[in-house]
Amino acid sequence: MTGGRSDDVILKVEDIDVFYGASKILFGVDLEVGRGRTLALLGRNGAGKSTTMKAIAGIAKPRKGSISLSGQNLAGARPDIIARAGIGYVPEDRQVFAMHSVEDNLLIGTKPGLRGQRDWTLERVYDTFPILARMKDRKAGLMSGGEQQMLTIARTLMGNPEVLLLDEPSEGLAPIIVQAIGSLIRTLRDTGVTIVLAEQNMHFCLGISEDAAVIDKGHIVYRDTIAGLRANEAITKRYLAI
Amino acid sequence: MFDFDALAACMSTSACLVNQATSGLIIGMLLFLVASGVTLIFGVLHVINFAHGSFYMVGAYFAYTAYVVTGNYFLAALVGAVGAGICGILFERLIISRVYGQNLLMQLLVCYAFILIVDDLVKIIWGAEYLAMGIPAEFRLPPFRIAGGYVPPFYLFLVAVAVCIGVGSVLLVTKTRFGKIVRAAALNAPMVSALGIRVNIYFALLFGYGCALAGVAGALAAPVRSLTPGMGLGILVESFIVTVIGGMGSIPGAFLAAIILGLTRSIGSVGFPLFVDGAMFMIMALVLIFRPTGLMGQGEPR
Amino acid sequence: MSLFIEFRRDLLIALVGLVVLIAIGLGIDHAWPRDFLTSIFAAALLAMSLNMLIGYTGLVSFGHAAFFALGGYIFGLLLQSPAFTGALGAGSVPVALVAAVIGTGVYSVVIGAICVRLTEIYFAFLTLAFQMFLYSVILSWVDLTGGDQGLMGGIPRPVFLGIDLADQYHRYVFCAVLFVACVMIMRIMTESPFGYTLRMIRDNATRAAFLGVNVTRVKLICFVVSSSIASVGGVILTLFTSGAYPEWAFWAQSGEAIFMIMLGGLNVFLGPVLGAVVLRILNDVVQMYTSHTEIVIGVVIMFVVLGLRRGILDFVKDWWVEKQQARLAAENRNGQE
Amino acid sequence: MKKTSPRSRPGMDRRTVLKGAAAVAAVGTAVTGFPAYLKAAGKPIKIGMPTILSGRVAILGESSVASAKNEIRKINEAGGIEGRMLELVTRDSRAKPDEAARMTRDLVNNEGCDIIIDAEASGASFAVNEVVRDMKQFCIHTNSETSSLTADPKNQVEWVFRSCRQGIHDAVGGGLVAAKVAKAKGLKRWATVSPDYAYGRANTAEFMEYVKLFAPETEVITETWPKLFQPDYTENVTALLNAQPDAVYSCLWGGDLVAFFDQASLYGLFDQFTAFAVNLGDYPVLTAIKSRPAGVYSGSRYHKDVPNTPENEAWYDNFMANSNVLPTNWAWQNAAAINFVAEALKKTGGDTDTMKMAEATSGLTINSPFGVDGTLTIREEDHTLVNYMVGYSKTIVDEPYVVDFDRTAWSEIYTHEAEWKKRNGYM
Repeated sequence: MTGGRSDDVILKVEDIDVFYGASKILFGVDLEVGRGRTLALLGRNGAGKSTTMKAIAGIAKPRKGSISLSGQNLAGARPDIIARAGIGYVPEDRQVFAMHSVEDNLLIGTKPGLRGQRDWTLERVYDTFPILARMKDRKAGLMSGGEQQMLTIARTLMGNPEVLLLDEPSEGLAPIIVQAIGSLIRTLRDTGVTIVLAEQNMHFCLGISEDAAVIDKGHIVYRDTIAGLRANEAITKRYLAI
Repeated sequence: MFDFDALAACMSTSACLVNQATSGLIIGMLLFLVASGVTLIFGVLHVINFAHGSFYMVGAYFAYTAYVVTGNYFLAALVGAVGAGICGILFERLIISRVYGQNLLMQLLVCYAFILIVDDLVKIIWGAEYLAMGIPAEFRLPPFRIAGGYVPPFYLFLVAVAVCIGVGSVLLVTKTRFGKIVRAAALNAPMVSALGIRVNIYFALLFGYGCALAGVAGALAAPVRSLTPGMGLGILVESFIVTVIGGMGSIPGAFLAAIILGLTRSIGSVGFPLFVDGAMFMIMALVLIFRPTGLMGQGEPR
Repeated sequence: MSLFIEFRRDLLIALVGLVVLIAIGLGIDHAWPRDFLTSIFAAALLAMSLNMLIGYTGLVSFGHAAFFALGGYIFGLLLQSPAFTGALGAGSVPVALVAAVIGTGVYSVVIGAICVRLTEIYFAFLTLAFQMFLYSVILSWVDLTGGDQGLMGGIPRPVFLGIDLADQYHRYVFCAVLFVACVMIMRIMTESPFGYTLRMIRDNATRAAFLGVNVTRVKLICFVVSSSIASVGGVILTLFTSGAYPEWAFWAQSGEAIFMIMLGGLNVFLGPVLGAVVLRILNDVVQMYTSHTEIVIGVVIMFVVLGLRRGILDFVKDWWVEKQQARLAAENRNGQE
Repeated sequence: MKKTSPRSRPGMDRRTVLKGAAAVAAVGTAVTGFPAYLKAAGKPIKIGMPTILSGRVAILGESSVASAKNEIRKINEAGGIEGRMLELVTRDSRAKPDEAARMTRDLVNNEGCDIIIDAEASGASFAVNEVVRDMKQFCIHTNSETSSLTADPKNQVEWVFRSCRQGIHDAVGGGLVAAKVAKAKGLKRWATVSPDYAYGRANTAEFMEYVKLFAPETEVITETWPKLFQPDYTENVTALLNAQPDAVYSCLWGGDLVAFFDQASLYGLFDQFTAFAVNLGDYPVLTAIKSRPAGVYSGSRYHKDVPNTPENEAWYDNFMANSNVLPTNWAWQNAAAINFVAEALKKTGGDTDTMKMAEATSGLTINSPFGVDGTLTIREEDHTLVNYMVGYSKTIVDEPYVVDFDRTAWSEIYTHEAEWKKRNGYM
């Protein structure tokens, strides 16, 4: 295992440019994620983390470059096709269906995985997220931020993804909740799902991810293991304000 | 302008009450079917389907042809509904989906164009002459007498079907996965799409369902109303009034408003016959002034 | 006075336009151009005044033809009343014209005060509702309006200041002057600070309110002015057809006006005029070949809305602006090198 | 040939166009029929017909056009007028008065029509009336039954005529028949259900006025006024049920009448009251109503047995052989108008000058299958048609749909019409 790379690359992002209107946000971004591994995509606010995640999920359309999942090119495809190809996306601002109950939110997310597997059932989700089981009939809009974050992750899991994109799951939450989410992500990682975790906070990622990439002003400036990143003060000081 | 004596005389006899109440219900239920389609489509897709009356017309004509061919009215009604639904899906996919999110003006114009085209097509296919289906044999029965009033069996059937469809629509939207997805997509389509759901298909199906409701109304009206190109216009204006009074997006609201309008018409025809239309517009104006979201509407105020 | 200086150029253009219109009308020994242009004057005033609401203020009214019809009916009814013409004699026509404009203005104050507070869709619906209300009043009040048959028996037009509106040349010139005058009023309205306020409300009403604009009042003023101008269109059509008809208050008349705006272009001042001309010619030409005019016009609308996605003049304007920008960009590059 | 109106003749149009003063005008004229101006001699006599070819009334407009075309074909096959053929140019006004006015101007100014046959319904014919008055253009109204169009002196124009039924004639005829039936069956309490617009109100008032005149013991206990083209008549049907009258009068027409009959029969209305429907007798209405009730009194429209003559039968067969629509009341009225025009043209030697045509048409009597004793006359005093078939029949379920035609004598109509005119200050 060298430089956080795996021979078995499941998700590969090559040289993508993304524009919002006339302004260019991503400049030739490259990423590789190994099967079953967890990649932390780090960077300051506005560095391009969320845009990268949106591009992978198909919500932002790359103007050039390719995104492939297990060799299948998905760049520019509709979000639902990408989702059915096995990429589960958890957006940064949670976006629960506020007028629906918790259980309805989960039902909307339900679909078989790429190989037809239905590993994640309501029971398993309620097992993993006991708090959701208690609140299953409550309107999602009435839940706290942390509970909504749990719900969005659970909702995406109901679609049995191969790769889970988590966009700043700890943002704006109380420390104790952040901890709970951290341990949840570790649990998920142990089930074998591949995770891409966009974060500002490197320390949050330390115990969770193996690999790391750093993005700044739309350019990837670092790609290796998280341990290597921790050791590289030049990078962390310059790009992560630590 | 007001004939209170006639109104009082009517209110004091059970026969008149029964007659006017059933008459109000019948008028109201057909309006409700059309309006519930308008309100459903607006609630989810945020477009006003100004062409909804065309699907009412198409449903009536399909039902007419199916009845002429098969002689089975129930089958004909089904053909009317499904035919209008399919036309609705095509209209959504090919035309209206291109102006989603655009300003009202664009939506208005494509619908205006669609109305012109469909009216002319109907004229080419079925002719400009009015057609009449006639009462199907099953319903050629003398009217029931209830408390001195008259209630034709066909109208009982019509009201029953409308109520069932209304309840079914509410259940479809609130209880089924389809309805839950569609409602979620109405508020946040990209998120629903990111969960692997083909939102476009759901939108098209919903649009088709809304049009099928208009088609059913057309098919139910076909035995008693004469079929002409352009017949959708009148019911369109009235169903908009119902939609606005009930609250855009609310099916129960449309139901309530349709009954209010139906009764206004039937009671008005006794008490203030010349002012019936005026009264409908007046109710709509009052609702818009004092409760712009309608009787049961939620959503953005004003 | 300052208005004259500020709008010197526009006034000059208007004057030249008027001279050209009159030259066409009087110089050609055939009634058709006069008839054609007179009906265009009426339709274009309806469409242009509506565009003050739609294009400039962002108020999509679906009931503008009500004011058009009201103007025509007030004008026609006054002139048909022997008491009125008897009392005013030669002054009948101008007084009836003023009364039609003011009467429509007053009515539109009432309607506008209720409607302009509402947002887009509800505004459209309520204006439609009031229009259909007026329509049903016109149909039902047979004693006054003649119901569906409209104002019957012709409309007397007493000679005033040597102008005999029963003579088609006089009538044409009179209508042309009215038309150009109204266009000039709209031009001044939309290019003055008031016009900029309207556009600010269209683009961001909240921000306009923040900057101290009384949004409701400005919208109402615009609503009333545009309704009054629409009534002049109705007066012209009344003079032309020598009658007034309930169809003018029907919603399809508003729909047609909206399409004229869309067809010609809603971001160009004279766009609706072009729309009116194109629609009329289209209608006439199609009619010569087929009775299925609706299907053809429907397809044209689809093409304009889904294909061009804007009106003809908007298209030309965008194309021109793009070309200018490309030229500027090229110049900048050259300058940098 | 002195013209008071500055309207130009076709010969001038060419110069106009050549001047190229208005590019648009050039395009318009070139498309319309430039070649027509080029053949100066022996050019056809053009008859312009604004009518209704779309919407709920289209069937009537179509039968008008079919009928006019058929008569023109017969005339042309017989050699035309002085060697010139007749040619029909139609325009669809969509029943809008202002469109009709514009179309009429267009037919004269651009198509170069010499004669206008105004085949519009009431609303638009008043608009056309104003246009032809303004343009000093010879014109025959063929479909508007509203009495005031020709009876009211303020609408009368020297060069304008009417070749169709007039409401007041039918009202006198209907009143006489209804009064007879009312006396025989003891029908005292009457109700009316008619469309809420000028024609409906005027027609109903006139009918009931004459019923009361001839049977004074009758009274109108309720009136219900559906809107024109109203889809649902339930409220009107229940209003009649609540009132429980002995008899009902209706002047609903076309698709509205069909819908009303279908909806009313759900309530068994026609088993409870005697019904009079003046507009029921037209073929397209009779064939469209599925639950055709028997025993309804229907006014005279067009029927192959009314009058029951070989000429009428022959006309019907010829019409059916040459057209794809059914003949209507509007069909015979337009056929008659074309025959009047042809006859007048023969008198003027093919000259289409407005005043000459007006002089030739005023008081003109022609042979016609639609007239009493085989003739129709356009009366000199008010330029309106007389001597056509007026009366009521009774419906039966199957063909020929109506039987027992009870014809009203014109002498009676004249007497009552004169009184009516006096009452209204028309003479």
